[in-house]
Amino acid sequence: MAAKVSVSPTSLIDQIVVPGDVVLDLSNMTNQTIKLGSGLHQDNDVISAMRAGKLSFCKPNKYWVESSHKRYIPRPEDHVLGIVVDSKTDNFWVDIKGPQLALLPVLAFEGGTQRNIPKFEVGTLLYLRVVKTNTGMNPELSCTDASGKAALFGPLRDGFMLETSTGLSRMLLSSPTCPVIEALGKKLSFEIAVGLNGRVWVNSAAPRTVIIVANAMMNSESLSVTQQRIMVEKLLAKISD
Amino acid sequence: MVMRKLQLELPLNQTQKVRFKRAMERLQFLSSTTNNSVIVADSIHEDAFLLKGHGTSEVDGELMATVCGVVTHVDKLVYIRTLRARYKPEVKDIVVGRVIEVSKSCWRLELNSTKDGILKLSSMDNDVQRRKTYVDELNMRNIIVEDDVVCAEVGCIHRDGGLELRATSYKYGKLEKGQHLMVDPYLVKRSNIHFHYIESLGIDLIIGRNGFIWVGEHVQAQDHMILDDEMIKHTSLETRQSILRIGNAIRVLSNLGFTMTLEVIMETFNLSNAENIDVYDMLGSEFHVLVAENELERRIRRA
Amino acid sequence: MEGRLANMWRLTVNESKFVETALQSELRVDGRGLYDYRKLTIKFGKEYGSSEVQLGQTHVMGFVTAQMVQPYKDRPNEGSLSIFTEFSPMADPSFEPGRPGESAVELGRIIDRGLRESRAVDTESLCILAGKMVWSVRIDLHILDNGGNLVDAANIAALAALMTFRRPDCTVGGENGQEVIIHPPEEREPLPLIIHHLPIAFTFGFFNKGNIVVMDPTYVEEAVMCGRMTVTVNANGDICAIQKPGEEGVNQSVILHCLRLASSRAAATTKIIREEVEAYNRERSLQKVKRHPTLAKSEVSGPTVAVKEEYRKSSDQEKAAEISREHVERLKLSPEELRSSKEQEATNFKGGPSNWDPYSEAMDVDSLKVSLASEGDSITKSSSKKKTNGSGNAQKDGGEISVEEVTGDLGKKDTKHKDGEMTLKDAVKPKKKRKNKT
Amino acid sequence: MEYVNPEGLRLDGRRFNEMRQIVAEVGVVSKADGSAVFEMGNTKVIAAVYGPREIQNKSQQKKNDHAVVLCEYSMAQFSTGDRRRQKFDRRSTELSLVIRQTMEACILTELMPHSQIDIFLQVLQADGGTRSACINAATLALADAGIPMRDLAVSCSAGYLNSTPLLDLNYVEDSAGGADVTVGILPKLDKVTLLQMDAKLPMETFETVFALASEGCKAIAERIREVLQENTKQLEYRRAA
Repeated sequence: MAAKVSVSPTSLIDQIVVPGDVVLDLSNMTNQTIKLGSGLHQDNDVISAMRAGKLSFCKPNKYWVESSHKRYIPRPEDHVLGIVVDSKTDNFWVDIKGPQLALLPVLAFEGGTQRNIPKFEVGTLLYLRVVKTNTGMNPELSCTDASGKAALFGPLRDGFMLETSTGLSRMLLSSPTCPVIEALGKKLSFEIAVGLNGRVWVNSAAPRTVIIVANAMMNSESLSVTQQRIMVEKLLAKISD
Repeated sequence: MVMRKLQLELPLNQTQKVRFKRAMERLQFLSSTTNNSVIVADSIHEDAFLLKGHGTSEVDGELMATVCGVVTHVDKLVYIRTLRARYKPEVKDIVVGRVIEVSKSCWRLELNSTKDGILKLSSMDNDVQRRKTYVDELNMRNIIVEDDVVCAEVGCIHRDGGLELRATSYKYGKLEKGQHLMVDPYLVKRSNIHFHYIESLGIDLIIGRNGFIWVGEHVQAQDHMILDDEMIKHTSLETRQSILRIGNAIRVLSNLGFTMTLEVIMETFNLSNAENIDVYDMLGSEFHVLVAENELERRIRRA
Repeated sequence: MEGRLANMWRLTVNESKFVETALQSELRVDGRGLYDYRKLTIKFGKEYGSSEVQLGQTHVMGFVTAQMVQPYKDRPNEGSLSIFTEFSPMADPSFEPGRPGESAVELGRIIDRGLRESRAVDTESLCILAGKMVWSVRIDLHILDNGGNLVDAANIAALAALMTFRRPDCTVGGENGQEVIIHPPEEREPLPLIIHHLPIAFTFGFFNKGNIVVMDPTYVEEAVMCGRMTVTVNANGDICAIQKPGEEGVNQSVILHCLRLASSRAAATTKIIREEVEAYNRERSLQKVKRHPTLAKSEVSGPTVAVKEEYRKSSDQEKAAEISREHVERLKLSPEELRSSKEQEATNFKGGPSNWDPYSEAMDVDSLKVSLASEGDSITKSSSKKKTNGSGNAQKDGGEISVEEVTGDLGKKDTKHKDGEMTLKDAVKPKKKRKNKT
Repeated sequence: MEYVNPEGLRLDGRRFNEMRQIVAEVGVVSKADGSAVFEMGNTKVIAAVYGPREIQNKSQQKKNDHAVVLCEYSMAQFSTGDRRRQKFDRRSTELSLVIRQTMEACILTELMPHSQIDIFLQVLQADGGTRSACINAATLALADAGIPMRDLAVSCSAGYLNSTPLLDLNYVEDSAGGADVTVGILPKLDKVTLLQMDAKLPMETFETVFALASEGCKAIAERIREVLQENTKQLEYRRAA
């Protein structure tokens, strides 16, 4: 089937695009600057989608394809959950479900000096910030925010970690708190840390709460807003009796 | 009667068997520490407040041995001195090692231990204290190469078990013109002198704490970094013979499982001369029985 | 090496600690009770003897094939049963391609011991000609997705496949009584295997030093547990096999508790499997009955519908039909004469794996697969094979016993007919055609 | 074929609960750190242990600070009647796995991080009960090598023929098609590590055979302790300078 050539850019917004669909045709655009996000690529004056997903547009001129995968493509300033794989003398090797292992310099901690290098055993879960992702190099991480404060970054103790898709973690982090968390939050007390690389950490006093929250979140990926609320009501009803 | 290597290698005839058995029983009678030897999963009846050391584990309130060995008390600490096991390095131990690999600015040595020893180039010089240059790294190979025997001291033990050696005094370094023997580390007692120079025979004897023993021609102390030709001269015949004789003495003692001290080795050496047993026959069964009986008398004399 | 490290599944300290603490209060991460099993769905393939089992996320496929071989010397009148497992890296990144790893071999042996040692499948009935020709049944298990507890899923897949497998009926006839005739499904109904009892495998996971027992561990639980045990029991309470391969020590009482638990569950699982198989058999026999009447009644409409569907399926074997047609005559051919056609045939045969057997097993399996196609054309082609152990040459020589091919009543006629137009003559007079069902 | 005659004697004259004669010897391979020969009747196995030593192939993903235990089980070509036995058939692979996991359970691997322990087992004569003899030989060799262990791993097999449970089957009884139960226990901690059984047995009979095999293990444990005590005493009194 021939690639859909669309003239007006707006027609495809919020539509599902598949790799190869032509999204924009720059030849007839008059000197407008367009910012291309992830999932779009340009060959001379035709912009086509690289990944399947929903084409999204944000005010001035930013286009990108919103898609959900199990693999994470590291981007600077993303908050991710990493697992320590190996600790060498000058940095830790951390797995962030990316194409390569990421590096966490031993000094990238608040007030980190040669003296107080923390000792992480293999398998420790860390809440990190992606600092640098230049091509050909392993991505670099840090346990401090831009200003050098720890601010919630660092190792996450106890609790349970589940692997989900990047789409679900974006949904959990969406600005109006997503219905599942909102509904659960009314009845149960728990804390979660969501990494953009599709890993979610849940912790609470009682193991039962952790299990309910974890399973609720896992099932909520494909449910609409109302279905999520109903599912949470049913779950809470089941445990209260 | 479970006999260690001996029975497998040496066909003892009847009289030798009887004499050997009698000697062993007498030895057993003499030794005081045999009765508190334990094996794996034996429970150690101790009052609770003692500190638990190596080789012991607490299983639901009861102290159990995790290795075969002898229970020893050092005032508050109870631990099990293991017998047949690989060498456990301690700092300041004098060890003899064989080079396995020459890698970037360090040598890797086999020490009959859990980890291979690493001898850095920087910890190699002794008198001239200067930074090691790239040139030094290049001519590492003409100082020490693979399969060379090196004597060194345990420098430090890293967190992940890595073992770093130091060879910073004139005594240490490459050993030449001699024989390298391997015995079980538990036969070498920890003492402050491991270097022995036997003037009468002009022989150096280095008993490494890791069970590697070096018997070689005596070397005057000078910096072995500078190689000159006159140094390589021919070792005389009788020195070489005495090196072999001492080597075989050590092998006999190791087969019988007696402790290696200079005194015992020299005694065996003199016994073999006294009985004018040919160097090769020293490994025969007759000499083994003689040494056993001799050792018995020595212990009786000393006890 | 670092690349391989990147895409390995990793267990975090938090997960292992949480699984242990949750189990203290009898809770499992996916909300199941300690002894609950995940949802079990059994599906069957189009051909007899292929099954697909889904236990929670674990997905296993089982294929049963049989061929006629010379029996082992020490058991001349018994057929043989062999199991091969395939752990493809598709199911789990930690499975290495190539030679089967330890876990693959262990899984194969657990199921093998469960079935063979406990005489679940009657091997005497597999004998055709004592000392000369017996059926050798081979079960292939392919792991498609590893959601934990592969043993139970694979065992159920093997059983389901065995129960639905049909082998062609054959009789000993011919002049010197040495000839074996294989009857195609039209002439004689293919026979099922005789299965005395169903050995069901139940896997237990041990946690915190063997005090907590869990059934049907998931992938995460398998990474955390300190010991496992697989008990194979049948419905009437006999224990067929046990495999506790070392790992954490467990009290004797716990083991006996597990045995009782397993035998209490055996009846339920056996019932599920039997129901599924009955449903499948009923549906298959219905389908067969439906096909015959349509053929007789509406000559024209029936075949065109079937033909279209038939055409699509057999179009890709056009070339194979062409070449094989002139080799095969109607009469029985003596084995030698056929060997040439066999070689020739094997070269252009593209369907079916060329040599299934990646292991150095004594019995080399021939390339062709005997399986009865459900729809129209049935291809029974069995090639007996002289069992030369360690026969080096790649080409297996093997004489055909007798090849009788009957194209299905709707099978394609030779090419000069226009594809669409099928006359009554074609339908009734079976024309010699060998077609291979890929 | 009558395996148990009316007076209760088996083919080789043993009673139903009698074991074959055991000969055990320690320190038979001079180069190995620990070695042992274990004979049960005509079944003879030699074991050699090397370790704890450097990990040979670094590619093995480093277990987090545990010693890596490797085991290689092989039957000598001359050990049984037919010579056709190739080295790596599937039975040997499975047995290597089972024996490795049994010994791994009783070695205190966490005390020797980043190191490797190699166990080599060679069956010299096979007359039934080879896997039990291998485990007993491996235990002796590990104790001889001074490797810390929780408890001695001891193993024995039992069967069920002519409706009587029989202890320590030889080859003829083993291949008689009856049931065959192999048990491996930690005698002091009274825990069952290894349990393998095949061929059909009702529950009650299995329990009796299982109990009989465990008794057999305890008897072997006594014999092994004697050997080790004797050996340790001998090393000690000879050494005592």
